[in-house]
Amino acid sequence: MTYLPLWFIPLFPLIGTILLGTIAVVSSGAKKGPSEGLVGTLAVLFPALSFAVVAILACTMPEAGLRETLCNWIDIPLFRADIGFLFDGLSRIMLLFVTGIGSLIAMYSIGYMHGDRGFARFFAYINLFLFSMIVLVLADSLLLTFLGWEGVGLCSYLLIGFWNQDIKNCKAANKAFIVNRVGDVGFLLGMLTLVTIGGSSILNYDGLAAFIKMIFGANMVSEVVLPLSLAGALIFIGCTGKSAQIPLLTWLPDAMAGPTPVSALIHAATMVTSGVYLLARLGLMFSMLDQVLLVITFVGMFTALWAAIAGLLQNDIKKVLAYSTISQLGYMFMAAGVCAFDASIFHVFTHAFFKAALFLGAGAVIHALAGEQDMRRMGGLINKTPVTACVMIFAFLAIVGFPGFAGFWSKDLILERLFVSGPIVGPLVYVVGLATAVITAVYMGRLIIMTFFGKYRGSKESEEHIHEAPAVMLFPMVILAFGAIFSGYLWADSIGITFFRDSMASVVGEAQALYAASNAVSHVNPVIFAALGTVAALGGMFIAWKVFGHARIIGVKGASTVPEGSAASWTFLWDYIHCAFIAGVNILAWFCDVVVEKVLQAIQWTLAAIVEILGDGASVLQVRKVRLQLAFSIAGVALLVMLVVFSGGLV
Amino acid sequence: MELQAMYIQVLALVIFAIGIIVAISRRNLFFVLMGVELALNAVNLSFVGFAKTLPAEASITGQIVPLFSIAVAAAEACVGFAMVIMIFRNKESVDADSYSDMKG
Amino acid sequence: MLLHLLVIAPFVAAILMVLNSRDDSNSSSRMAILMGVAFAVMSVALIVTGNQATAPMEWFHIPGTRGPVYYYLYAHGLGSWMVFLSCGLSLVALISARSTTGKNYRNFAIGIFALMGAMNGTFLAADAVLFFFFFEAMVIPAAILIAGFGGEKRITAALTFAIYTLVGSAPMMVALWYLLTIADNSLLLSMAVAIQSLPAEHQALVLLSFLLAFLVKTPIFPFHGWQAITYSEAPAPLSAILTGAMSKAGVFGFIAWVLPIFPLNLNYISGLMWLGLLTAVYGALMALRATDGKRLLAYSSMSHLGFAVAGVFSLSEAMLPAVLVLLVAHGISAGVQYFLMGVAERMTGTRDITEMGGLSGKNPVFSFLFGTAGVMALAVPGTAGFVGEFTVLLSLWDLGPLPALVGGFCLILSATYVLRFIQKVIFGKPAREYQEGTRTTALEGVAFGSMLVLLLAFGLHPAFVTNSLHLFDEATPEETAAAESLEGATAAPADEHPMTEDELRELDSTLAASGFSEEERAALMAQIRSMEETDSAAVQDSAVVDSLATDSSSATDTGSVVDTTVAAAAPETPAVETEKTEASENE
Amino acid sequence: MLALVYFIILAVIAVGAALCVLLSRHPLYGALSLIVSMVSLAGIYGLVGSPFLGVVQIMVYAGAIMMLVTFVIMVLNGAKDKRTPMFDGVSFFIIPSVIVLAAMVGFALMRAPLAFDSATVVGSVKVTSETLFNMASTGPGYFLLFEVIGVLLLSAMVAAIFLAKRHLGSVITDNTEEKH
Repeated sequence: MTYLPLWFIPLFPLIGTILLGTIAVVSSGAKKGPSEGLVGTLAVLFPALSFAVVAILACTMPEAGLRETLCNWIDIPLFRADIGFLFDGLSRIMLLFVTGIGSLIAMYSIGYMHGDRGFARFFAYINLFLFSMIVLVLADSLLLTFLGWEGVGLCSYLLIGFWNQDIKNCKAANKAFIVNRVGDVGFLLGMLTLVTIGGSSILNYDGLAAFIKMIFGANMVSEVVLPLSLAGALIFIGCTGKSAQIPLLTWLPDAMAGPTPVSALIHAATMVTSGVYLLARLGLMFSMLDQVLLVITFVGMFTALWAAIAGLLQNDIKKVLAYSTISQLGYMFMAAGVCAFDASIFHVFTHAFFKAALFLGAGAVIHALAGEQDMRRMGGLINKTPVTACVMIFAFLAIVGFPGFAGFWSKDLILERLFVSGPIVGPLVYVVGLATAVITAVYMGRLIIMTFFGKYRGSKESEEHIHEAPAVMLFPMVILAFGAIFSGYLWADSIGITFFRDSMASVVGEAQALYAASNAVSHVNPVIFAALGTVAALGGMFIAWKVFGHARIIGVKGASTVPEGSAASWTFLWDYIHCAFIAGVNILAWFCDVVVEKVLQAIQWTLAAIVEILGDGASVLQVRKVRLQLAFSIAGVALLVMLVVFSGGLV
Repeated sequence: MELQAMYIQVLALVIFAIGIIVAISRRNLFFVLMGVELALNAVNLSFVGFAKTLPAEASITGQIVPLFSIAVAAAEACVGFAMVIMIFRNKESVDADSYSDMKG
Repeated sequence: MLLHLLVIAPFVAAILMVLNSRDDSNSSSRMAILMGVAFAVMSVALIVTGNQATAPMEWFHIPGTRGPVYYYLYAHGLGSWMVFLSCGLSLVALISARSTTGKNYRNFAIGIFALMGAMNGTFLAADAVLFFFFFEAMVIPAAILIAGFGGEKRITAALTFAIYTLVGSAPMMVALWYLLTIADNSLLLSMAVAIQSLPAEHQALVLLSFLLAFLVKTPIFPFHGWQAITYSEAPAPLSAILTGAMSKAGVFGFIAWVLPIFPLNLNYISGLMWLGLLTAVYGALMALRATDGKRLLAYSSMSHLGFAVAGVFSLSEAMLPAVLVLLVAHGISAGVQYFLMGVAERMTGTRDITEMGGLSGKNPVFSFLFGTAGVMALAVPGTAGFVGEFTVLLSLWDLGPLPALVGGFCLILSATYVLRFIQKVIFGKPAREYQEGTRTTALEGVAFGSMLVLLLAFGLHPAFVTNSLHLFDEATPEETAAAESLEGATAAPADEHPMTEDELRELDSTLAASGFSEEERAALMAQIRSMEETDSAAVQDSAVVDSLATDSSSATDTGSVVDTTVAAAAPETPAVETEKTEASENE
Repeated sequence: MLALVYFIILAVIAVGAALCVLLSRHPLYGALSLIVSMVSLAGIYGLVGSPFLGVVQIMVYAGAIMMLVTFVIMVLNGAKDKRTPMFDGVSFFIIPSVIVLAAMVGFALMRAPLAFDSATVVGSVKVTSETLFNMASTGPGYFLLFEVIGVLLLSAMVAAIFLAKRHLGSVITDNTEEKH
């Protein structure tokens, strides 16, 4: 049976990028932008085509996955890498929602970006992003994944700084890229470590799996576990950068400076989950690195808790969602930390739907309020924008884990896996996870209450203009809302549906079996976890209702959406830590510039000055009196002759 | 005691030294030129003196070359004094040190 | 023929440019660009046709030396690519300078052609004296161009540049002459043989003299005093050539002259490697603080070249292709950044990036190019810079994690300063009102765009670059020379004594330095010792090479076996190239 | 023996006259002393066997050249330069160095083996003219040189006239000077 070639998938967004980019560059000089209809059609068409290809492949894919090597990439002594694609259970799921949600968000953006001067440019970036993301997910080797990895980082940079007239956006973009770069260097060095361990073939996922299996076969685990741990830790640094985990989490809240669809697509649904994807992809390797796994678990735990608390303190609607994203990513990492890769990818999957829906809803709200992002100036919007409100409430129910909604299934699955993972760490992490779930419900409840309930707190004039978003925006939202409700039923453990797990089993099953073999797992009835999760969600919602439902929300003093008072330091503690590093580098740079460089210049110019002075001194001898010169030359000759004669040279 | 070839050379050396001293240490332009003439004479003398130490055919050259050198000296004196006249007209001075227009 | 054309014809072109009218810059620019295109095409042809050499011609005889100096050109992968950089960047410079130099275009073109000829000569010379001749000759047209077309402090810049680099290479001249008095001729192999006969202190002295010249030219950390002022004061098209092609002469010298000639011990190698890394970090830190755009680019260029030098002295097997790709990538990307900076300077009338800004709104095409160039300088995967930096990091990792970590730190810093640069120049709001100068012309845009496309192409298929590297696989210039039987025994060592025990030990240590394992070394030693019995030097030479080749292939086999059987930290497959050179050094 | 006596007498006169040149204040005295010195040198030429050269020395040097010198000195009356010191700092520096140099050269000269050759040719008119003009036996070298010297003298004369005339103050030359 022949399949569609895999390279069709990234090809379409690439064509889209080139076409739209050309349109953007060509039309940039013109007074009026290019036709939005044409650009919009193109922008949605290519991701949709790509989605179609993925869908066809997903249905026809054989169990073992499809592999395709396009061509050679790097071929030098010591190192060889090919450009090749791998389509299996894991990349199928990822690609389905990347291209699917990507297409939906592109469609939404047509409405959102309406009238913007950089319309074509925006969609070129979006297509480039989709291309990179597809390459990231579809790649069959770490190196090609890294291409997509940096590619999505780059697109994130471009899109955060999309409105580049405002220097604040540029700074946020720079921050995102640089923080990501730190992670990327970790990734890079991790790859190098791997190459040192097993040659360049190990970078290929299949090669790596073969390598690990061979280690087990040859019973040499203890010999390579140390370098492998180093490699794993370094790659994990890369994951923390991309997925905004402690310590590299600071860029994501700032990244909300970009257009809202971007936040939905990149900073909630797809790009930030690539860290989780990578962990799952390298599951077999990580499953044998206990220390690294422990680190991952704890990083995920702390991030989840931290970001949830930080989310409580935000006033900017998008920042709440950003912290919520970080927190949810923490869940995914916790799951990955106990080798529950299928659960963690399942949460990625459901999260993509409800978080995208939340962001698009927030975008619709912001759109309706003409750019207002401060929740303290919202309120009562449920009457004015009912569809948006409904979408967001469904998504809210999904994220807090209300029974029956998507988040319920995936989050409970993660919590269950956490609990059963080990004797001490497991319950501890479980408790923190449950507490985080409560807090999640509280801050999400706060967001919904402040936005849609109560009375409108903005100015009177602005109230007039509040309008429901156009259909082109609502349509994707509604679809995503459906996803937020029903996507969980792909793996509803409590009612016995395990479709998702089965489809993932071919990729991560082995790793999880390996882990399970070394960590005794006691079986607990999943219904208990479901019940506890439900209690947590309901409890959180109740608290939110109690605290924020009736509280008078203090009117806004300034235009700033920054949290007030000590909340700022609490939220941005990691920013301060980063600033310390930056200050260190700056001091180093200052030292180089002001001290070392000056000293070097001083030495250089001193030498030059000495030479010049010597030259000047010599030019004193260059007298103007011809007679004196002659006298000197004769005296010189006399001296020379004396020298020769008295040294006995002539005789 | 016979006349030795060396004596002539020593005499030439002495006169040459005096000529150089005159040419350089005196500041009057005329003395400068005269010093040069003196030195030239000494060289001629040296030529002849050496020529006399050589056998027949070879010795002729040493006596021909001074002829030419005398002729060249004549030319030099001719031009040199013309220049002295010219410079003197401009500067009203025969002090060699006062001619320092070409700064170097 | 191609080689002669590439070296001689630029000078002829420079003379032809004199025929042009001084006032009509249009006609002279047309002629110059046409000739530039011809040279670029020739350089591409050079890369395509691969290794080649001209017939050596006796040029002159230096008093005191034993052999004559040859006019002898030789193209290998590395040199050909450098020639490509020099010709390509010159062409773009000729295009770009049209809008800035105005009526003086003719003189500018004359200088550029002379510079190009000298650079080509440097990269193609197979004779040390010829190399040195061109190496020095490069400075003169460059200095004249700076003095004639530079910024406000152009005279200081030109003088600093000329004096610094000429003084830097003065010791090399003396050392070269000294070497020539003991070597049979000034070709690579005989010099390598000659250096073996020197006592260790003299070797070190000669080596340091050579190193100084290249360290200054590259430039490496304590010797970079000329760089920033030169690059910032020079006209932007010239800066692009200087950084894109001329500064490569330093790294090229390390690879093509220092490494083959000198038996380096570990102290030098690691010292130079760390010096390179220090330069990389230092340049990046300086670039972080620079406010003058061209100065920023100068430091960034210094950082990249430091990285390249570190890569060279990692002496890993992957070093040569890695460094080559890095150099080509840096040549193109730094070049295009300088050109674009020149355009920015032209448009805003200042070099100070804090006074620019907002160009993305004013001139989107320029900003697109500028942003893309910046991103490519960041070594984003898919661009040539990534392939270069990744493979160089790979080489550094061979020496241990610490050098690679420092390299990684550089990558982060480079992201920081490039993003700062992009932000200050094209984003935000204009920092001040200014009279807008000439925008990017269509021809310029196409030229810059094609450079960017090249970067992408090399990034996605670096085999374009790496495949041309058969530097040591095919006949080295000396072997060619010997084949053409110059003077019978010129290339062969003067007295062919069997290897002494000391030399064997030395060879052993050099092999150890280049990453051979115990058993491999022992086997190699045994082979060489057995070959000492057969006395014929020629037989010995070929046998060594053959045995090394077979040995390395068997080592590759063991390497792959190791791959599959997971013996911890497999020994790297031995470097065939370095091995051969070292073997020939130790003959 | 007699030759030595004559030589000593002539040498003393020559050196004495040369010293007079050095020490005389007025150029005219210097010129006259120079003539004396030249004449005595001509005597030495005759003494060692080059009478023709001696005669030429008297005719050309002591006669023509020194005639020119005295003429010029007397034309430029201001040459009697009172302000210019005879010797200055430079002079006292130069005299020892020249003396030292001469001493060194003399020292070296003394060690050279020199002796008159008995078979040497007397530089008579006949010998000289044959050498100069008989191209059949000596080749064209001397003759060519002779002709060239003639041209040189002619051109020197023209140059001298031109130089001396140029500054007689003609209006035309002034104008041409301003042009440049």
